[in-house]
Amino acid sequence: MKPISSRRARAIVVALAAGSLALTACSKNDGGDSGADSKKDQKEASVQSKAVTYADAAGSTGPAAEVPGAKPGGTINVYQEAGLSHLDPGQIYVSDAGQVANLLFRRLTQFKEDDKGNVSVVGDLATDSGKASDGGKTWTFTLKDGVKDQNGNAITSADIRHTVERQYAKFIFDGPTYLQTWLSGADYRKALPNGGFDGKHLPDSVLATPDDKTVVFHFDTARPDLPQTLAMAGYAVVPAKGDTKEKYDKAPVATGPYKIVSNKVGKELVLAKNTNWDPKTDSVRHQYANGFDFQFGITESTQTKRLIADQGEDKNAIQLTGGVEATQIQDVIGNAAVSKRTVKGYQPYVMQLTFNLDRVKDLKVRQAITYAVNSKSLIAGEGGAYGGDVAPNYFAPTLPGYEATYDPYGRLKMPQGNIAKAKEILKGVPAAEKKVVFAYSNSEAGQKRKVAIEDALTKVGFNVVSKEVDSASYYEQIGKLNNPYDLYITGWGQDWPSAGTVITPIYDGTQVADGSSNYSHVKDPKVDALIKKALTQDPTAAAATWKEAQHYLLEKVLPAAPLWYTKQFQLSGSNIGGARYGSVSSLIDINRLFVKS
Amino acid sequence: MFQFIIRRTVGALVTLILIGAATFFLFVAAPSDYASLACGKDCSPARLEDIRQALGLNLPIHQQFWDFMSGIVMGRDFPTGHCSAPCLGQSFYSGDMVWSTIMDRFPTTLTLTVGGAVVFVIVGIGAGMIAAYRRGTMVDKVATSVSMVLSSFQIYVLGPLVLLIFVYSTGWMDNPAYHPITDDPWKWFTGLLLPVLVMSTIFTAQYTRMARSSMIEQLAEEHVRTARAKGMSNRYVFFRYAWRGSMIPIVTVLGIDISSMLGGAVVTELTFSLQGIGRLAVDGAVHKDLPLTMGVMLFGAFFILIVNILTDIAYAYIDPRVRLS
Amino acid sequence: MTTLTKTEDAPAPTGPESFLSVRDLKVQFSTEDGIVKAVDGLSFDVERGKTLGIVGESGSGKSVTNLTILGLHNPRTSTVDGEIVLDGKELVTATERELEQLRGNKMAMIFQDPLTALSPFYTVGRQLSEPFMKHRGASKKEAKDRAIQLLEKVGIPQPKARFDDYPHQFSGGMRQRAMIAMALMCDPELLIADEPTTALDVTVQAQILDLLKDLQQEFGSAIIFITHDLGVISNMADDLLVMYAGRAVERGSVREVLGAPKHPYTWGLLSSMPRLDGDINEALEPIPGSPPSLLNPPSGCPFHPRCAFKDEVPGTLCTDSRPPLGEGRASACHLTAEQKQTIFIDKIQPRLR
Amino acid sequence: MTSPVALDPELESNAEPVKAEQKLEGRSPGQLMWQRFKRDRTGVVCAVVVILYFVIALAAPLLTKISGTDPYTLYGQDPTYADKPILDQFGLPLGYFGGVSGSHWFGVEPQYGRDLFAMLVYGMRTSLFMALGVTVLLMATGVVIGLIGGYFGGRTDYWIGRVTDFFLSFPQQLFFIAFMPVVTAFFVDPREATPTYFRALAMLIVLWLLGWMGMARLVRSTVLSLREREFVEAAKVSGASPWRIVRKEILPNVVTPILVQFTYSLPSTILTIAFLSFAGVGFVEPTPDWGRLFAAAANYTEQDPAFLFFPGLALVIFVLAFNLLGDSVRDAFDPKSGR
Repeated sequence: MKPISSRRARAIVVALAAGSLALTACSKNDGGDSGADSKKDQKEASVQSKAVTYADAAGSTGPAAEVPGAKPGGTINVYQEAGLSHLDPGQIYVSDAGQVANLLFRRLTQFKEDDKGNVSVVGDLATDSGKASDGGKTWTFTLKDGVKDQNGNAITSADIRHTVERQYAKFIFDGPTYLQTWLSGADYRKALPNGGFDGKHLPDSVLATPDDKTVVFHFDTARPDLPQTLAMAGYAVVPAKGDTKEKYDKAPVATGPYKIVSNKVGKELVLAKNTNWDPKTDSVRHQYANGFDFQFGITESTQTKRLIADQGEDKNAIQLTGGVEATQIQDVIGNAAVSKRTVKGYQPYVMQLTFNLDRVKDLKVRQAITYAVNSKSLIAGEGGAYGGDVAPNYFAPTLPGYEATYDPYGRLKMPQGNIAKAKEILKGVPAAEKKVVFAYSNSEAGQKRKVAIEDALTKVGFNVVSKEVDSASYYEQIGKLNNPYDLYITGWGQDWPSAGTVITPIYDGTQVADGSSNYSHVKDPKVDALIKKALTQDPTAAAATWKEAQHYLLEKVLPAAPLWYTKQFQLSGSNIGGARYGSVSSLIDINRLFVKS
Repeated sequence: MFQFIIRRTVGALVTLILIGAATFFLFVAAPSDYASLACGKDCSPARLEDIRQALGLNLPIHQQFWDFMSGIVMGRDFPTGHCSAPCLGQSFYSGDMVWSTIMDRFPTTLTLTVGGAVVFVIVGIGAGMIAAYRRGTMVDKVATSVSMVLSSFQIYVLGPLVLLIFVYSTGWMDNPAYHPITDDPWKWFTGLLLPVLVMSTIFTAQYTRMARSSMIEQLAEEHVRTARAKGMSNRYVFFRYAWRGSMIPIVTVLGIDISSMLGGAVVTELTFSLQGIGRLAVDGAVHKDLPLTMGVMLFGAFFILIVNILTDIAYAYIDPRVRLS
Repeated sequence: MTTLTKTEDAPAPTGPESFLSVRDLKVQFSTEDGIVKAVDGLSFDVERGKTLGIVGESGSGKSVTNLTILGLHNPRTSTVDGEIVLDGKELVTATERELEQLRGNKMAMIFQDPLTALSPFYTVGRQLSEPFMKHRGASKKEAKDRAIQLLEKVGIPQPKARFDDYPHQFSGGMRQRAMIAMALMCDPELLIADEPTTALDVTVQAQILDLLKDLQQEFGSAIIFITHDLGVISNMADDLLVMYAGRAVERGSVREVLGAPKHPYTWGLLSSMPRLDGDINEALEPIPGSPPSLLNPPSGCPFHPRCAFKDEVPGTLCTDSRPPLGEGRASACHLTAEQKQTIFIDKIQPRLR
Repeated sequence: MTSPVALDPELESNAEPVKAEQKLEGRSPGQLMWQRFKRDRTGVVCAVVVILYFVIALAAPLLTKISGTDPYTLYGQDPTYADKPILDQFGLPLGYFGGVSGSHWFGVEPQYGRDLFAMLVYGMRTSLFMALGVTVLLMATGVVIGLIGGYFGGRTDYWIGRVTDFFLSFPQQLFFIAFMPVVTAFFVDPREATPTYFRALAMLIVLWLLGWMGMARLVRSTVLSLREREFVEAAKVSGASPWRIVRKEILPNVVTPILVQFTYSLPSTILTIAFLSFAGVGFVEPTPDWGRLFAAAANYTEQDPAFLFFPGLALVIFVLAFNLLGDSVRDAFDPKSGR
């Protein structure tokens, strides 16, 4: 008479529903060929690592060579996860703002890439890549005619002087400091505290503007890399009239092919054509699309899903600095139509396990660790073959002087680590030295790397103590001289294609200080001498010296165990034309894009 | 009633200031600050000092706190311009005024909250009421078991699934995004339809179960039987008498949920790549952006306190016996 | 005089139609522990303008009977059979819509506990006006006037002001008066009062009883008055029904039943009542034992476990068969009429003086 | 005439009803509840399922011995397993349904190739007992504060209300992220690894400190209305001390919402712990954590659904069993609600 207990009926219904949760994808994964073989990638990369040539006036005059099949019109959507922190060129150092700077700002010199990937420095505002005299200590640049900013005012040498001097003011703190330290020494701000706003200027012995068209730089020693340095976004021209100091970061004056229409930081940035930009004066940039619509806050996973689906608005979309999300790489490669719309190449970063030489004094311990480290599991964490490649030495494939086969520790042959060799080396080492404190960044990626490192080293007999470090201030913590750690993973990339921006900051003994990037605190007189010599030589000659320095460091000193080279793998919508991997920015080349239909 | 509101508002203000102080000193106690983060890799002490000086981080802590809190009431001057009355300072990372950033992101969160609340109140409580009204029948069984299954799902599983079905593989709907209602109400509605439905599905389950059990309790009350004895129809008794009594526990939980949603639904926003207040809180923490974090915290706390007061007033409105102590 | 008909066994002859007639009513509840027989074959009648008193310990099925008349029992967990005819309309088989028309209109009920019977969420005025507006289609204004008029009639001071007050602003007595006013809004022909005065002090109790009597005179409505207080029932009711374990055990006019009770249970009830003029240190004689479990009621006469005169009946008659209740003035007990009279006169009456 | 319904075996014979009745009425509320709960088959089944979960969690080491795997080895990357590849180039498991095979019953984790069965079983051990501990603490604090606030009212209720408001609007996310490094730096030597028990303790304190408010407000609103009821008045009149009234009169009536809230908050605490681990302040990577397993699998819904299926299904079943158990306990406890 009593109805069956309603709860029992309910439980059955519920159990059925839960059962249906079992997703049906039971297809067998037999690990088909991913199409990425590191041999082919390395050959491509070798193109990237040829020395940079300095072009003359011919290479610098516009207009840039037409991109085959290019059509004007349409708006390009750009997806990015984090908002841009700065738009004031003086404050730009990171790559995302750097890409936008290519569209908005011009500078004295600029990098130019041809279809075969050869990189040369050409004049942008300047007629050529600059004339060196007085043994490379003096550099002279003459400005092109007909170069105007978005409001139509001509760019003069006074604007160039203003651009350099404002870097000395207090409100510029986030940008590069190469030019300032070369001109006025380490604490350059004292030379011009108000950045030229109060009428006081740098003396002619440092920076001279004899007339409206010419600018002369004077240095205390030879600066062969100056043209490449001035090509950095940080040194883009800021016209004196439109400089609103702190407020400039929100609404800078554009000199490039595009100008800012609206800017909601962290949400949306809309660019439109800059009518005052004259293609004939620019040998690199194009102005095909009517405008760019940057949308921020879109996670990398959503970017990948949208671009794979390629629905509606996503057809005209590209990724700014985000890449294909690691877990979805197989979906992109597996689908021919989608993998056609990708660009890939090596990033300039080399990830290495840096030893704190003040604590890990025994070379044998360092060698054992270098042999034991399992690059294969580390790369798996970055998304497998498309996330990175095993690194045999300190030079990235994008760096002139890169040697693909130089592999003193047999990393290429045994990427998952040579346990036997490592154990053999460790035989005589006392137990106390086998205890190592490994610091790792407390982010999701950092935790993955910790598992791989801990697993590899414990197998060889090390007692690994892992300490998590707050991910936001990771580099500041390990940058302290007296940090309590023995090992930590660091990554360093070149600022421009010259070994000077790799060896000097990381291994120069004279620069060991709190917060300096010499994380291994290596102080080796031989290395310091080599560095000093190479800095004065011109690029092709310096290459040999840098090679000698790297070999000495890797074999004799071993301040760090090379782990892997990072790779960039980006996807764009089906309606985007002219997509090509830019080896200088190590991202999609934003200057050549157009909308197909 | 008026005296109650005054006393509670004063209490709320004091709590707000305490929350501000707690957030501020917690933030400062954290091992690193914005300067060390912004200083990046080659971070010489001089450069670190420049950044601190530029952002006023070198002032003593209590001075910084006083400047911030007084800024809320009197407004504040920054190098980039004056920041009018409800000024929550200038974000270190973006350089925008925190108040304008919050106001720019708030419509998204408001739409999600209001949209979600409308769905889970109507569907959730409605289903619960009907399940109680037709207790023991098939309707009751179906409603309860469906709510049971749904309540065990999580947004970051349901969200991607829904997106996969409706957006990516079929293209029926375009990517969820916020379009101001003033521009195009239809686009506003379809833009956020998916996130609202997913988020409210999980809440709906909770409210169905609660409404049902609370309604069943009320139906057993004596005064409900008296009402029926007066010849009132079952439906009338159900929605006039039993419904009111069952509202008190529901209002309590509704208050807590709504105020927390107004503080930003981080997981929903991340899953659907929406720019709401929740993401601001995450950005604030990740970028060590003190003014932004303070602004978002105070903004969220403000709603929690207001909603708590409203809940207590709702008690008095629903049940005349409850005198506002 | 009242013509009360038939015993529960014989089929009910259709005597002259009384206003309310209940025939062989059985109400059973299904609970985890088994079937509870709350009302086990009850029959009685009520005439217009008359008051029937129902007396019995708690758990004897008094309240359940009247809730069943109004159809307020929970249909899912309880089953009802038997017949209830109100003014010619059969109620047990009536549809919910029909019952809704009758409740509060033709028949109304006053509940026992004024504290929980009124809804705390609405003003007294509104709760009073609702039935009037529904059954009489009156407007808000008319309903308000009617309510105020009735509140005044039931003796609530400043009715116009109190109209908008909430139940918790009323005292216990006031709330009970409001309950009564609510029941009378539509001049019901049948009024069921379920222990209306139990929760009140004596002075207020008297006022309520007088009020009910006056209203009966004015509207000529039939009243069923449920109580366990014999004092109240003696001056209130015309006829009396004594219930025990879900059945009537004695029936008759008030004077007959209280004057010359014929059932041991009624004797027990009367002797356990304190006398105003009784000797202070003379102990009262409560009925031994406790009310029977309705889950499995005792066999035979349900009162036999507690009956002091069981041995006066030959053999095991009391424990085997259940004594039927005769016509009119009757009592369901196996004792012969003479035994009942002699026992009452020798043993019970002296104590009652 | 009416044969006694054969309820209990002893009542079989037509025994003296008076004695039988005595037996029926003698049961205390506790026995009544147990009697009613025993009869509710779904409730019993769910209770068994929940207990089974806790038993599996405890027997984790034993189970992994049988399956011959452990939650720490990276089978995919381990050189010693080079001959039997488990993952493809993209780090996704080979074979059917996420790499389910003889040696790996539930398949393997993408990118690392750790055995999913071992991780799930060990993960359950960490999560279940941690969540149980936290939830019991939350309930106790929430109930006590709710009772005090609700019963004594007036000034105490006002101040308790303000304290609850403060903690309700406290920036929990920020507190988690800031609290952990500060405490670790304070207690643990920078060169020593932070012991897992220390992390568990710190998390326990944090979750406890920031979790009790919901329960307190619910109990307070229930007690507010209970306080007006007559039986509390009667207890006061009979001279009972406030504590006795709270314990004996109010608490039994509040047990139902407490129980219901308990069955809801245990599963959600498991997921909060997972969130903490993601934020880097919970359990650190090698310690298996059920919630994090489930959350990490969410990224692979399309590529490797099996990775989500096993932990997800286990969590769904646990949540269902726990909720159904909550329902049964509530019905058994609450005499008025009936079926």
